[in-house]
Amino acid sequence: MTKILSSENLCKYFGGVRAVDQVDFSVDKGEIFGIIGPNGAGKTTLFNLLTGTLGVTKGKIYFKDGEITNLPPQKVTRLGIARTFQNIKLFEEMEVLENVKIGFHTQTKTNMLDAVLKNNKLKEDEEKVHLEGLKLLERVNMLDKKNNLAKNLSYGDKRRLEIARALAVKPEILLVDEPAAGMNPHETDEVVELLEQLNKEGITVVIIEHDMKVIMGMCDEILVLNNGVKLAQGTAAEVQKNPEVIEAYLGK
Amino acid sequence: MFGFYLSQLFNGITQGSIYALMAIGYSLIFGTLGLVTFAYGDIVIFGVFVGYYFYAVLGLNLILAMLLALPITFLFGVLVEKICYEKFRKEARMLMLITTVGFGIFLRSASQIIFGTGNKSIPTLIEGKIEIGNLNILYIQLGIIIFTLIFIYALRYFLNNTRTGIGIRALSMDQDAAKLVGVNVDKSIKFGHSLGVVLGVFGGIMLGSFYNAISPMMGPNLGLKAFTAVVLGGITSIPGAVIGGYILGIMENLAVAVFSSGYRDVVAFIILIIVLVVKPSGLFGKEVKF
Amino acid sequence: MLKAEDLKIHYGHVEAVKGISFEVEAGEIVTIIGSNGAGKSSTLRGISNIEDKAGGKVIFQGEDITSLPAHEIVDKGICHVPEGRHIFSQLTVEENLYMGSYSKTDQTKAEYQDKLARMYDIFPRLKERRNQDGGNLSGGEQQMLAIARGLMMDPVIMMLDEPSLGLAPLLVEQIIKLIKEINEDLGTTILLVEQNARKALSIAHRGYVMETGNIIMSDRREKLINDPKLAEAYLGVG
Amino acid sequence: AEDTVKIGLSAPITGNYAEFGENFQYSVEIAADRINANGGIRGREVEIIVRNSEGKPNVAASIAQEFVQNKEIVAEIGDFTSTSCLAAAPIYERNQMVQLSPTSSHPDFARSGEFMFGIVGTQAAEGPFNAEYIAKEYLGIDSVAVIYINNDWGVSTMENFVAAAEKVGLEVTGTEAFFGGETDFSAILTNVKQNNPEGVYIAAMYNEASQVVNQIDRMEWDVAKLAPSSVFSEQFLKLSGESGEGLVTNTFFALEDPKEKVQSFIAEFRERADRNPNLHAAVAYDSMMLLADAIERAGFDRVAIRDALAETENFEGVTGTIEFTDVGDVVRSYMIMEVKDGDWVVQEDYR
Amino acid sequence: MAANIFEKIITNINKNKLKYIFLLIIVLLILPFVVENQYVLHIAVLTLMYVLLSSSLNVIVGYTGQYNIGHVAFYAIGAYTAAIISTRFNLNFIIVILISGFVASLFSLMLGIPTLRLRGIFFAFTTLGFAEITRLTILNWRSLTRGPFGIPGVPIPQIFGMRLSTNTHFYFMIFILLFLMLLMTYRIINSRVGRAWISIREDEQASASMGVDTFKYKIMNLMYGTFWAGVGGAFFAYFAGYVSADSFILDESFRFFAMVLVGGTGTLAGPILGGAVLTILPQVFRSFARYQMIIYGVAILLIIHYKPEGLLGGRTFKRDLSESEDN
Ligand SMILES: Nc1ncnc2c1ncn2[C@@H]1O[C@H](COP(=O)(O)OP(=O)(O)OP(=O)(O)O)[C@@H](O)[C@H]1O
Ligand SMILES: Nc1ncnc2c1ncn2[C@@H]1O[C@H](COP(=O)(O)OP(=O)(O)OP(=O)(O)O)[C@@H](O)[C@H]1O
Ligand SMILES: [Mg+2]
Ligand SMILES: [Mg+2]
Repeated sequence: MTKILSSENLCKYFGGVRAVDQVDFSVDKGEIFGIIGPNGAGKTTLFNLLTGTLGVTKGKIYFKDGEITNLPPQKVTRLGIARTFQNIKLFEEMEVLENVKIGFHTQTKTNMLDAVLKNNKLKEDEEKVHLEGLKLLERVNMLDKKNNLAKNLSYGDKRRLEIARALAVKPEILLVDEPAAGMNPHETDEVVELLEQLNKEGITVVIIEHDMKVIMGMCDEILVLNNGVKLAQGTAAEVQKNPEVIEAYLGK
Repeated sequence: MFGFYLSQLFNGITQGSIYALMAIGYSLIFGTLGLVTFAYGDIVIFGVFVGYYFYAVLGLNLILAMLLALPITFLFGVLVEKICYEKFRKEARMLMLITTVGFGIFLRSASQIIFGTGNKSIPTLIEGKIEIGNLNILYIQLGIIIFTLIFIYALRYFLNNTRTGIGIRALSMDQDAAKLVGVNVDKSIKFGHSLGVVLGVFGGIMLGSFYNAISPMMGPNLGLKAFTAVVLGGITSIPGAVIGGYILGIMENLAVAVFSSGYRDVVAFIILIIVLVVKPSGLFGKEVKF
Repeated sequence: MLKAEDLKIHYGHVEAVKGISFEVEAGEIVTIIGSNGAGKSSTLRGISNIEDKAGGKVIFQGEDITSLPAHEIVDKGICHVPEGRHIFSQLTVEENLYMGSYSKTDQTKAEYQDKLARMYDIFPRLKERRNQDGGNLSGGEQQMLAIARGLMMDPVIMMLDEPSLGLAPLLVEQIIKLIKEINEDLGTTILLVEQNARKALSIAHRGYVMETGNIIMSDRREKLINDPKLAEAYLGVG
Repeated sequence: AEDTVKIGLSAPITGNYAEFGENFQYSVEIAADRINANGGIRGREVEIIVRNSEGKPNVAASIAQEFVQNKEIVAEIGDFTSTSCLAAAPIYERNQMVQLSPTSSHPDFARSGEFMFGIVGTQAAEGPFNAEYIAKEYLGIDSVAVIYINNDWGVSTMENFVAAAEKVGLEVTGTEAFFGGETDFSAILTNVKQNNPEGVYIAAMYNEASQVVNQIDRMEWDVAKLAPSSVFSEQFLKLSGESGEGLVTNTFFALEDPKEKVQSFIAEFRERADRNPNLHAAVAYDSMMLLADAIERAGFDRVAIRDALAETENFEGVTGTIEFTDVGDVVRSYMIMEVKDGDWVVQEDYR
Repeated sequence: MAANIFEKIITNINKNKLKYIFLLIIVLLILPFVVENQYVLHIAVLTLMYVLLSSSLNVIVGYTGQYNIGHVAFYAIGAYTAAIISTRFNLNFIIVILISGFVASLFSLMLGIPTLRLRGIFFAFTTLGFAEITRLTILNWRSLTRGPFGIPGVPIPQIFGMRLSTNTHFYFMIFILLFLMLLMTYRIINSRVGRAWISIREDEQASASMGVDTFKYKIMNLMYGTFWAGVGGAFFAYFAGYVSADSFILDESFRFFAMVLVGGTGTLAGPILGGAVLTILPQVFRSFARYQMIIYGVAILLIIHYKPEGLLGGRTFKRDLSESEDN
């Protein structure tokens, strides 16, 4: 297995709050990697650091062979890292299909002049984006809603659309933040299925989730954070047995 | 030469203290309540004219007339809130920009018709001065500074320590949540807004009395200056707004002293932009989501 | 104690709640379950009147509160902990808790301090963060704060909208237990909306099931838990 | 109605210059009523079409377009500011209709076309008068600072005064500009005072000029104050109170003027506006009368009106005798006025 | 009642969009030949010019959510550039108009680089300040701009030896410019670039996460919008033959903003209607003289009260301009 994403002594402080404190971890290519921890442990903050949404206080982040510490989000995305947000962030006033099309931004080249001239480059790009966009919507079972405004979707659909949009980036690694939050068991199963399917197709998945059924059922490896500090990293079985993890997070 | 700069500095402080006084009410309405307003100057001047009307037309005692204007402008503030904001509380703030611009145009023109088009003179409320060395300090100037200080502390106390005040702060962050803990959102917004208006009118009266002149057309410029002071100091901070006012006054006057009088406002706005670029939340403000 | 009759809520052309009726008896824990977009949150928002109702009536302790303004409904002792937390982001944790007692005008300082201490007992995490702005808390911390803020009101009835959303497992247990305790120890009536139906039913006395704006089922908890259709759609296996 | 003569009036009825526009409207209407009472022009009643230019040049241009399009309108009076007049000028010129501005004193205005006329006298004439006769001779000062409003009128007033001052050996110690609507003049006064001039020339309308003298007074600065005719108004006295004492200006219209036509105009104006007319009001009145005179001679053709207007000889208005120069300006003769005991008092007559 | 009819008309228009657009273009093309009243034509020219200006603002405010309330600055820069160049050099007016657009665009780049990372209302403050700085600089820099005197004598534009001096000529000039602008904007909006702009409006953080270089696209957007403001200004300079700073006060900026909001943001049609309504309305009310501005103010308030999303608006502004935080 080769490392795809890793950090070294990663820290993020907000004034006195050490949201992420000296975290070392690494994700192997092709696995499903879970991140758990009590509320406020620093999981979302970690995602924000990895994707360039927040600048790091200290430490380094590596993606494949290069360092990506403090790269701006759009560059990180270009390298092949896509994410979803804990608080769903869709382009609310845009149609579902348009939301997905934006995901193809990095893979198309049309510039303003092309658009004005309506040349072949524009036509090719638009055609490609349209077709592939529809394909992605089909994958997440949302083809029938392609012309709805994103804001009018139900919660579960919004989550699915966010994943579809992230997939449009053609990521090597996908970071999802609590994809099953607010879903009923039935809907949760659908999301799990989708993520597992993606993983089979070769996308590395990093998932934050509080639903232990989801985490324990599908993760190859789990990182446990507590108060910004790494508590443990290991397989589901290892983590579940770890007394510190039980004490801090799992209970019983 | 030194004396020259000293007196320009003093001019700046004088003018700054007026900006500062005007900025307090603006800061309450705009910074704390989050109500965008570009009619503030017009509303303030309207309020001062109400006082002027009592004094000059109805012949009341000057101080009485001005005091009488305050409760009336409080009620007027309620009306303004109803017209410009009530329906748009859940809408984008940019709509308020247009409603207040529209209302400002309306009020300014109406004032010209009601009160006449020309400048009007208001006598000084408190006559007299003290001399310190070469400097003459008028009582009215001292009054302005003292009231500014009183208002900062009173308003701070109000917002941090009284029930209504904390309610106003809370509703400015999340109106639904405020309702759900029992804040009468409608009344609180109206109250806060009117309080801001009254503070502004009070400032306007001091200003009119200091310069001995008011005109319906003074509104926009006045509003723009109060606005600049508030943004400069940081929209969330009331003391910041006051300091912003002083900085603005001093910078403008030094600009006149050092460059030329034509560049007075240019300098003010350049400083505004620089401050925003370097510290978007203003000199003393907290980072807010606006 | 709380009764809704033919409640309707519309958003433009969307009919989110299509005329539902239900009631909650004093001392009960009643849960409303249903999939996303069923209209559960809208129902609660309609009761506390932060959303305009298109029709229907709400009766509380025999009094018609249908069109009372939201803050007066709070005064009556109805507390609504909304979905999505709605923390006052630039107030500190402690100020947020103070806001919870906003409607308690007749309460003494000592009583207030007492209650505050109790909240910090229940949620030690909040005590650690007491001077931090609410907006900078993590999702779960905010959820705790929202519940604690509601409890500060000493409500007669507490309407909780998905209180377990985004919480760590340990906390979900805690909160479910807490709700039961509030109900049993303080006698607070509870109306609980939950996505986590199994957990909700484990403490509820009765439940309603909503689907696309209608109540499609209502029964005592034992019956609901054992209903096969329900189990498949909402409870999940295991 | 069909049988009226229509005259367009373009004036700032709202906005910053509203009080001046209002004066225009009062005066022109008084003049029209008077003409109509005397049987109109060539038997037709005069009708004034008022349009609000808001003090904006682009709006003045639109109004010009409306007026020239309306075939019943034979000539236009207005606008107030030189910029508005200049913006409208090409349209009037192209469509061959007279634009008679009561107040544009910019030397370029009347030159900008055959159909452009200004009757207030240009700064090219007033500047030298103020420098030579008011400053040097009447006040007997050798140095002066200039405070001027930074608009077209203010700058041209300042420039013409400064140029004339240099010629007559009056030292200009400094010039300071301010923008319209300013209330605080302490900074520029402090600047100006630093060079110790003997006098201050205040190139401003009466609103700001009264503020300036107030603040000079507050600084306890004993300096000679002089200003162009724009300050000559009752408003100035009201707004400046005691601090206006001793300010000197010129005018070619005086309330004391015993002539019957002047007194009856003043009486009528007082009746309608509840105040005394100022210089701007008086020139607006004369503008209407001048046009009536020209139309009486020429008939209702726009071009003929222009020619008749240009040929006007020895027209006796309330502001003195009016005759146009080749370019369409009027050369004025001035009186010196000073504020004494809270009133405007004529000191010397250069008529 | 009237409201109802209006709604019906709007839905009808939305249904048969293409037909109506075509119809509108035909009507606009025929207009100058049937209308003989020069005043009406003059107002028609102004209306199209304001539509161009408000549409150019809409690109910035409506599509990318950048609250530029100092748009008048770029209009002024365009107008002055055209006036200065055309009175000093003998250049074809088309070139002058292009240059003016680019100069305005360049200034927006200068303003944008330091200020674009500011969010929502804070960006708005800086544009407001910039508008005032621009106006005051024009007034102060007398050697270049003639200060408060303005620049008269902007030459009459010529093409193929023909002098374009009548209202009809100017009508077609602005019609072509507007047509080009709307066509280009339509195409851009429906391309990758436009999508990126809109995504920034909707959620800047999410947009960056999709790989959009938000800073670059915001700059591009600002430059594109201000280019057309500059073009509008240059047109104005030729049309009026005279520019002066009095035409470029802050009120004018608010007027553009009102046009966009009254019509409906983020749609092509909205600012067209808004621009037309708010240009024609004051002309209609001009004969009310002193009551004119009162009516104007009330009209704006009424429209916004009646339809907060704008007459043709479908989408509404976000309540908070930068509510997007990460957790
Ligand atoms: N901008 C900020 N300023 C100050 N503190 C912050 C900020 N953002 C996050 N924090 C703090 O950092 C800690 C970690 O927050 P984070 O959102 O990463 O938690 P989390 O593990 O995702 O929790 P949850 O499971 O509840 O989503 C929290 O205690 C939070 O209060
Ligand atoms: N402000 C709004 N505007 C338009 N439609 C809305 C609005 N709020 C809710 N809706 C719609 O009303 C319906 C009911 O929504 P509601 O939030 O009440 O559902 P819910 O049962 O609480 O779902 P969830 O479990 O996802 O919270 C949904 O279809 C939703 O899309
Ligand atoms: Mg999180
Ligand atoms: Mg819900």
